[in-house]
Amino acid sequence: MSDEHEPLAGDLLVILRHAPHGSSWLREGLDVALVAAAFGTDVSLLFMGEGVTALVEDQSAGALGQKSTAPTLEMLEMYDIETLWVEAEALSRFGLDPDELMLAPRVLEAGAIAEAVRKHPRVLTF
Amino acid sequence: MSDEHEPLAGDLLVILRHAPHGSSWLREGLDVALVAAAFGTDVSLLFMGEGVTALVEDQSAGALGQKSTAPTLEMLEMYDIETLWVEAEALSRFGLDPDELMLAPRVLEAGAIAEAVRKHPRVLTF
Amino acid sequence: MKLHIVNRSPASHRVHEQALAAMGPEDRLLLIEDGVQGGLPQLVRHFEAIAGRLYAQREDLEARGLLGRCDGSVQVVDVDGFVQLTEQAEHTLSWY
Amino acid sequence: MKLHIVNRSPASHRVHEQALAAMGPEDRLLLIEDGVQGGLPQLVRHFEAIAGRLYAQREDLEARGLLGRCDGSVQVVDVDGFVQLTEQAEHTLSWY
Amino acid sequence: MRYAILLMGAPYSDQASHSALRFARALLARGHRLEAVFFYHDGVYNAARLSAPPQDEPHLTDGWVALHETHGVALQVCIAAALRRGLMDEREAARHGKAGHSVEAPFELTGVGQLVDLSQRCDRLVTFGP
Amino acid sequence: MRYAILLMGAPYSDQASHSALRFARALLARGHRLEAVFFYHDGVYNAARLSAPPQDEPHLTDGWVALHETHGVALQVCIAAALRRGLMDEREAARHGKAGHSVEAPFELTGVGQLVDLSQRCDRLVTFGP
Repeated sequence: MSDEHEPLAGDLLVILRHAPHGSSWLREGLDVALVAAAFGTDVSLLFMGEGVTALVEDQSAGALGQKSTAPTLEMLEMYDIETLWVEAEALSRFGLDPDELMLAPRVLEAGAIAEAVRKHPRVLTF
Repeated sequence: MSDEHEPLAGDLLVILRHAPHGSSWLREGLDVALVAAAFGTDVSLLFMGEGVTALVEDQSAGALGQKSTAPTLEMLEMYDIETLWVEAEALSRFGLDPDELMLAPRVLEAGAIAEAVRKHPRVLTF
Repeated sequence: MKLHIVNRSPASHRVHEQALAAMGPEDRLLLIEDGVQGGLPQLVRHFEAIAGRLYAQREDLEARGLLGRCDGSVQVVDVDGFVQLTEQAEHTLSWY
Repeated sequence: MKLHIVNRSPASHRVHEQALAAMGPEDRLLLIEDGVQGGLPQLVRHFEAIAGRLYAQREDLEARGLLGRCDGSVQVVDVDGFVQLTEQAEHTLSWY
Repeated sequence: MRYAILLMGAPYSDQASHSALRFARALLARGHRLEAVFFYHDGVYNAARLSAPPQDEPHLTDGWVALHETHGVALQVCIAAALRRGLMDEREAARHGKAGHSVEAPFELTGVGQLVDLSQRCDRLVTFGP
Repeated sequence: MRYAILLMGAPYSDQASHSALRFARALLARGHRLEAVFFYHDGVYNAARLSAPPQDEPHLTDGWVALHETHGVALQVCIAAALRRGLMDEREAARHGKAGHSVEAPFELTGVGQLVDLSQRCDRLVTFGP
């Protein structure tokens, strides 16, 4: 693999694989990413599997008014978390067009995911 | 559907869909079945999905000595739980031969599962 | 008629297959929580066998931004409709 | 080389597909807990792409009565071997 | 109709408890009776008396207590599932020689037999899993 | 080598806690150092001081305490995940105006920053999910 085709790598890759509202995984994974960034870590985020639905527009409060995670996602830039990836295979499974997602993530094809993982010294999966 | 091809139906069908050791679902589902039987309920058991692996022979204690569920399964007859079904599709997915399973369950093809569910006034899934 | 309730996404889990295997010809299936992802046009094909008997909970679609994306073949009900479905069914089964 | 750890069965979940998608050509995969079901001859085909780099935890196979049924292509390691795999890998990733 | 709810998901970890509480309120609003909520598996964690969620999130334990107070809904917690998970009332704490308790009224520790009884007595039993 | 463990499964509900404890013992037996176990998501329930599993089952909370006492392993519980799940020490209980507590030493309530710190300081961080 040549360097010019490899994604830019940070210190910590956080992989988010869960949908909003159905569980606390997305929120708890995001909390780790935000705290790591606040500590000066260069954090990359990869939305994988059901996690890609976190980027769907027009989310709102949950069953009993639980907070949406969308406002937290909008804070990522403030925390200097700028590397946002989304899994191509998951997008096509859900029939989602990358252009209609929040935050304009970069789409990673299958091979590029392994590459992103390889380039990060630390990876946490949620 | 003609009556002669329908499985005998009890009062309560308990569906067990989880493997031993990996979670407490199998044990907790069995507890409900045993207590219901002790209360005089006519209980049927259906092992579905990963639940079919509960019937594999030669199980033993878990990681730190957690009890195996196999001895509990051997008590089913004592509790007059005699209707034991196992999902045909799951057996073939796991490559298990019904003859090598504990307790000689009856194999239910896809259509027969819906029939078993239909005939029970109460069904609990674990 | 029994009501089957599924709260897991067909994109990640095979739980919906268990529900489908257990459904009789009159039974209905309600998607709730992450299960409502199954109402997306790309995923609703998993439920072809029960066309006309598939429901999804409105509040859960809304919270996820999926209400406008839900396939037209899915009957969308709010929580009051969920209670009505349980009234009409003789029993409910949950697949999680 | 990274070590990937999977604790869910390929019979019910698609978690193993995520692990496979994230694996580099040198990476190894260890099956633990319900994940060891993936070592059964009927299920091990899900891991064809990483032949020679697939491991399963002995104690978890044993507890489930699956040790004798595990496919010959799977390298069986006890918990000490699990620790050794983490020593050799520069990092571990868990898929659950 | 007479309903019962079987709740098996931990609060705040997955949506099961939220869905169950929402469903409970809706069935009561339609004029039905909710005999009991039976807490089993990780659902027993709903009974933890010390839970302190952030103020802008729903307080689930308080939500169950309110249903009990307003509509007489019994809050039955499986004792076997609870004890191993660190949930015990004063009586069980005394029996185990421990100081303090983590469950209190109107939540009551009870056996799985209560669930069997509910499934027989009620017209509808609706399960919310994790 | 210096290890840390991230544990995210509830005790007795799934095998994660058992696997983590077994792994912890094995790495110590091989001469490594285990800096800390960080309890997050439902893993925080491992810290419940009142847990009373049946006598013929492993007592996980006691297992963690033994690791602390024998090997100096820090037992760090995410405070945000803990509070909403009903787990608080005396100090947090006082702050929330509640009597009693559900977490005590050697478990310590701490922030997610500790996890980030462990992931940087340690040679290996191994996660056990539910």
